Amino acid sequence: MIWLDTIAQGILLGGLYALFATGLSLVFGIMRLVNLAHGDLIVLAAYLILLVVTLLGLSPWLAVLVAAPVMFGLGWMLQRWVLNRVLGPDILPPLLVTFGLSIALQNALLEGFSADSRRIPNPALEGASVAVGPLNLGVMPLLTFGSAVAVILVLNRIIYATPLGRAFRATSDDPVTAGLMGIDPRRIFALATGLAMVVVTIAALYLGTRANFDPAIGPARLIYAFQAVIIGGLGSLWGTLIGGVILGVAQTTGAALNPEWQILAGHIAFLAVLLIRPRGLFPRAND
Amino acid sequence: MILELESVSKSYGALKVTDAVSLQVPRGQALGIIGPNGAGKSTLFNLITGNVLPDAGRIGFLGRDVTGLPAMARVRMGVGRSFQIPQPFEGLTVFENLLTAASFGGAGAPRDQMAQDCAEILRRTGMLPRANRLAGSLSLLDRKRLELARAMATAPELLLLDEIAGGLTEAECRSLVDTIREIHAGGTTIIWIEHVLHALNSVVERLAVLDFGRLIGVGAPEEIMASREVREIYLGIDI
Amino acid sequence: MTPTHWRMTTLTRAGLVTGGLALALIVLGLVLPAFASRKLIQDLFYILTMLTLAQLWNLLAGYGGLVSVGQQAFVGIGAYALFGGVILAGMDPLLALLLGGLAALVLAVPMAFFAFRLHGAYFAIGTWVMAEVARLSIAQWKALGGGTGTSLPRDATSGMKVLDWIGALFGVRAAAARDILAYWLALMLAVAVIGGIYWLLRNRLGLGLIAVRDNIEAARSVGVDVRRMKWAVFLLASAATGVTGALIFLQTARISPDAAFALTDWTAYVIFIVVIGGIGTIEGPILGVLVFFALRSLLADYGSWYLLTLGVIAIVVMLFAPRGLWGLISDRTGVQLFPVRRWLHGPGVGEETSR
Amino acid sequence: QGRKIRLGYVSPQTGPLAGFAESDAYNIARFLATDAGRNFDVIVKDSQSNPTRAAEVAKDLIISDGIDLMLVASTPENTNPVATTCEAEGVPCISTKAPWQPWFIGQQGNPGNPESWRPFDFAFHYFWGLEDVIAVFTNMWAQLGTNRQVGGLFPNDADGNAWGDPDNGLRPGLAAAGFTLSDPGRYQNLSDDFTAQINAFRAADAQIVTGVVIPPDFTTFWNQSRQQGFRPKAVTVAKALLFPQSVETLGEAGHNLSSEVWWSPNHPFASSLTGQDARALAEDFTRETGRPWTQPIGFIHSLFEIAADVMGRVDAPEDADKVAAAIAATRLDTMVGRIAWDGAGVPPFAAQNVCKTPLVGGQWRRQADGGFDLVIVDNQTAPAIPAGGTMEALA
Amino acid sequence: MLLQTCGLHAGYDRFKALFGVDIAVEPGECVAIIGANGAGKSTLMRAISGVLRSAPDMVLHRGVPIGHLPAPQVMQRGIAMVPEGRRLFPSLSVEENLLIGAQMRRGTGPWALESVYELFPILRERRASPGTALSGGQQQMVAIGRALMSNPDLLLCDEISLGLAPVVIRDIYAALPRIRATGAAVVVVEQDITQALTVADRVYCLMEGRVTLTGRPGDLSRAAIHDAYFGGHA
Ligand SMILES: Nc1ncnc2c1ncn2[C@@H]1O[C@H](COP(=O)(O)OP(=O)(O)OP(=O)(O)O)[C@@H](O)[C@H]1O
Ligand SMILES: Nc1ncnc2c1ncn2[C@@H]1O[C@H](COP(=O)(O)OP(=O)(O)OP(=O)(O)O)[C@@H](O)[C@H]1O
Ligand SMILES: [Mg+2]
Ligand SMILES: [Mg+2]
Repeated sequence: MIWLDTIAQGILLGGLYALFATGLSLVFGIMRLVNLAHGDLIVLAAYLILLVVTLLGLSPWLAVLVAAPVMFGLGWMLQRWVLNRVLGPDILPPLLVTFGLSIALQNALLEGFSADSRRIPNPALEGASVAVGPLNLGVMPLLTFGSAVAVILVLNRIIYATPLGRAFRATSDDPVTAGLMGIDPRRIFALATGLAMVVVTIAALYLGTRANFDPAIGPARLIYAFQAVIIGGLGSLWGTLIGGVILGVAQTTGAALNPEWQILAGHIAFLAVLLIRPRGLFPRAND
Repeated sequence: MILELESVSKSYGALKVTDAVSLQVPRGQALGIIGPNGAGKSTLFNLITGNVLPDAGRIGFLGRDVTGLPAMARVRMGVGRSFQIPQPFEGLTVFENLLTAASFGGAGAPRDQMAQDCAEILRRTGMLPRANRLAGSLSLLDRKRLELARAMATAPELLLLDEIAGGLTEAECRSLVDTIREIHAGGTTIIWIEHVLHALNSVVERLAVLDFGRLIGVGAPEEIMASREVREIYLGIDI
Repeated sequence: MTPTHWRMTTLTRAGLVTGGLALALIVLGLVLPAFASRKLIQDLFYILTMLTLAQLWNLLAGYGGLVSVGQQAFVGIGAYALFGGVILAGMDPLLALLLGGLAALVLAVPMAFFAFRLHGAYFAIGTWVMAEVARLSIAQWKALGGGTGTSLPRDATSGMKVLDWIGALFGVRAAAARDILAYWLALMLAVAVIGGIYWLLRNRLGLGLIAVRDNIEAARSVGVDVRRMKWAVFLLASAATGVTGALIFLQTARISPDAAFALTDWTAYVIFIVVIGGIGTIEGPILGVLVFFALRSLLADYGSWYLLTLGVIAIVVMLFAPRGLWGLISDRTGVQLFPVRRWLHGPGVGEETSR
Repeated sequence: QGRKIRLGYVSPQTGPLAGFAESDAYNIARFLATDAGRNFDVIVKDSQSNPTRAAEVAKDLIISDGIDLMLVASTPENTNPVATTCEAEGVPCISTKAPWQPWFIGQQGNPGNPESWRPFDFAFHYFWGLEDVIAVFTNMWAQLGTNRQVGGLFPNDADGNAWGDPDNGLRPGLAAAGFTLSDPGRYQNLSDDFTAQINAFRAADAQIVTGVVIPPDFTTFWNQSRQQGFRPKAVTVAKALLFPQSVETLGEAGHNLSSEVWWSPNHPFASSLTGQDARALAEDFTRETGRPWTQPIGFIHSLFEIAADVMGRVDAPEDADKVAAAIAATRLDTMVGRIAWDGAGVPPFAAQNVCKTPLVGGQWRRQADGGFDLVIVDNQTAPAIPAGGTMEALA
Repeated sequence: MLLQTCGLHAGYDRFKALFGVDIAVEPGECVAIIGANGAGKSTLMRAISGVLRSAPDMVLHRGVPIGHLPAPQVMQRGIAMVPEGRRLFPSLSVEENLLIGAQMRRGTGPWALESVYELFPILRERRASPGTALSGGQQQMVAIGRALMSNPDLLLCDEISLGLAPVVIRDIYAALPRIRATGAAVVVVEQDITQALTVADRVYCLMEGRVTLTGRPGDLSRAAIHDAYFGGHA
């Protein structure tokens, strides 16, 4: 019973990690960009939602609708004006730029919002739960997991069934040849980052309602996101979800043995997967 | 026999690039390989050097089975090669390119001797005037010469040359032929892939023809050139 | 036979000047404590240790193509080995520095075994996660305070004989004598690491590293053992990083897993230094550490604005000078302070050169 | 003499601990404006909530600014590196706002081995200790009818290790008071899931939860508890429930959570510097900054009271030994109570360096406007501090 | 004049591959570029198609300078390329590979999915398989079809016979007249001189990054070609 609960909670936690990771997976998969600022962008989005909630008095769910387009624009500009210029076979320039962005963002948020820990208020649902058999599952964690699935469904539909998605995949395969097809890789990349930022906004909603956040909390989330992406395999969004679930379950089972091993267990699961499959569980055939 | 291939095969996906090739090269021989574009000539070289591992078959060098041996080990055993598309170390000078080859793939001479040997190779290949130029700034022709020179710097027993005469002027071609003859006269076994047949034929003692990964003929150059098959394949490129 | 009339040289005039200057600087550095303020000694300690870390990371990433984001693992393990040696085994702190290097080396073996299966971004993230695993594991080591960390007992560090000698030599108190000792060690370490890297680069290994960096396929075809090269570089850099980490925390005298395994302090800032200065050169990290330190001194009191500026500078430099500041300078002037080129001289050698 | 006395002050102005330093600027400005304050320069350095940086800036203050006395506050992550540095450098240091065990024991080479513990010559600390928090917590819980089963949340950091230590932490004290502690083990800060702890507490039938938890982790824990149907009667944790801002983020779910109280506007103390009482200080702070009062205000204020008092009693501020002796001889009534390093209530090994301040228990009560009020519900440990109500069980 | 290069220089980083190349293509014409390995043929194609940038007026399309334009804009002006080595998108199916050629096209024209399938019927059968699962010849058909989907007025074909069996090459070249019939001009890069001379209206021979010979196939002697190809004088 305790084990069942542990695993169920681990899976739900995996949904949260998958949500953190999906935007990263999109960007990493399409342009091989290691975005060290991803965690901080999630925090930025959380503040944005909080701002909308407190200023406009909207519910958090509606606030996402306001924040998402703003984040899309931010992502678009970031890619267009900054990241596109450093993309290339060498991973270092984007690494350094996004690291710079990460500390700049953290400290800008600190200046703007102080170090107080904040929370997106969501009184109606935060303590709610439903009984599933012998288990009590929180409504918010269930919604988180459901949103992760929904986001991935929608993204997969975009990627595999629309001209935009075709352009994403083609550009990811071979940006030079995509250029010969009249596709401007820089534009495609900017759109992809914008889209990733929309996902980031959704992730931020769940981050901000689940626990407190402050400007410094981003990097701790980044490593889980990367792990989920890599466990799943580059370019596979379902893989990312499974990666998140593996991480989540590893953490809750590790913690059930001893809380000291909670985070360690997640890392070790990650290393174990990589040891057996250096390219993740569901890698793309051609990489 | 310095080199023995026993039904060596290699495919890329559905494309069979090397199809059960068996070939024996006696020590000291100069062998030419011809064949149309994409026949699998360069791939055959990659198999011999170990840059590509075969799907099936066996490769023997100096009496040892080297089938699974990595490229760098074979270089040290004495397999030197030039690349069809020149692959210089662009961040190093011409001289340093040779020095790298000599110190990693060479006979392990002391440092000063190594410099002498490299300089001598540069002289013989006509690259001495460019010794201190960055390889990345060379013209195509000089890159090809550098390929030859760098391969020689590994002090090979078996030298594999991949289309090094393409695009040379007649005079340059003649001096290249002289250089290769000289290397050959020094006792080095040579396998040379070339489309410039008159140059090739003025050096090699034996000619092999590849088509669609298969070895369709091996023999004396005159014999091969006279065969109908070859004429058919080469229909178009005048000799 | 071939007459031996060609010569190979590696030194240029700039190189000779640097050599002389470096020698003078080292001597100056050694006698500096006689007249410098403690503040300066302490700043120099920081600069020298960061420079050492930067040079080592540059060796890994700039020459070996191994973009590690897990160097904090070696700093941390080296530091913890020192604390363990001193506190639990009663070792002499100076000896324990070497233990730090050894511990890092021991950690580096499994880490390399694992990480070398990964490439590019995966390698970077893999090393990061392994460093996290090291941090979390050390945080379980209760004898050294677990997640709390611990302090070096005062008698352990002030009991060193050399300190009395230094104290007497310069007429300073024990605390200042400790600073001087640490500074000398940092100076020696920095000189040894820079000298060692320079020596490596001027040797066979240097040619091999550049060959691998330029064209891995061709490197294999001239006999370069790419794998062994990477192992050598990784193990060397790890061990030296471990010693540096031990030295840093010997000086701080207080350790905790979060401090010793800090991604930002020991890897992110180091990457910043190398890349801002110019990766793949010895000069780059030197320039980079000076810029970094200047920024830190100028802005550190402005709190978050300092870090904000640092972040923005990282972005701007990458956008407008992707080869770093030293790249800008050497492109303009062609100066190389640490020449590694091997020039051929002799009859028939063309005078034409190119940068 | 003509020169001003130089005080160094290291605090986490930025980073996750910045909440503790919120009133620094206010307090320092007020201090410098007093008559005594005119004799002082205060040099403030930001540790960026980073222990390594804290040690660095401490050293910097000592070496380049030539300070006469070091002041430091706010969690062991900040106080310990600074105190260690001062001790090594032979510079007097007064520290506060960290329970004395993580401060004192946490600075020992081998915290696990009491034989090896040594007192400090220059580092002095005043705050309460775990024995006080145990007394306060158990007194509060005793007001409720419970089965006396307590679940403990202790992270693997300086505070968590000290509180969770099986020999020197909460466990023996709770046992002595008739409570049983179930401690699943140290977790890492910023964990995203507390199912293991919740299940362990449930298995032990814990009706009380205690611990020393950072705010984000407490929110996660508390939400998950409610979602998973775990409903303790009392939740009394330190750190997370310190600041009204962090309790406000819990909304409705923050009502009746309880915590230790080391300072409040109701404390019957007054400043030796300004004569203000606690309420006046808190109100002045709110007027000046527009922010609600927080517990650190009184303690930061008291640091400068003590500094002024100590330095007023030495004739040679640059003589570290004399200053250390003056600190040891302090007998002063301050904004946080009487400060005297006389060993009262402190075990012998720490008597020389630690002075204790009073501690009571409080409960957060949600107001009609959504704000929270900290009501003192137990003052048995310090009867001089008036209680404003009694402990209520969680709904 | 449909396309003209004027003293075109291009290269890679420090390495220069083209030195003042002048070629011209009239509307509807078929021009062949021949030359040895590494002569710079592919570099020329890349420079025209915008993959490599040059000075604006080094490349003129209908008299408009386009040397500075990036590939997507060049393509939208009506210049499509079949790159060397085919370069199909491995993540896309055959049909998607074709569709992506049309995604950014301007206006309409004779080419659409249907007409490409008519040109290469085998592709209709394989429409759902990933591009890389096809044989080399079929892949080449996809690459050509993909370029046609944008309805270009100039089609650049870089070594479409590379690595293909003679019978397959024949099939591919058989499509050429039908493409030209729609009015598009074609530039083919070929190493096979006979093939080049058969299909082209005019021939340029490149050596070492320079044009060494140009003319109509009928006017060129074997010896002249040989000289231009390999240099020197036989
Ligand atoms: N790494 C690879 N992956 C897939 N296919 C390859 C690879 N290398 C070569 N090929 C294919 O194998 C075939 C033979 O190539 P190879 O380079 O051996 O030919 P070649 O005879 O040297 O031709 P050329 O005269 O043009 O140099 C070609 O069709 C080529 O496309
Ligand atoms: N991406 C590149 N970077 C550097 N040099 C290159 C690059 N591509 C080609 N080159 C060089 O430019 C020169 C011309 O190459 P190009 O591909 O244009 O020749 P080509 O005539 O098409 O030859 P092939 O018949 O082999 O296709 C060659 O020396 C080649 O090595
Ligand atoms: Mg070839
Ligand atoms: Mg080509």
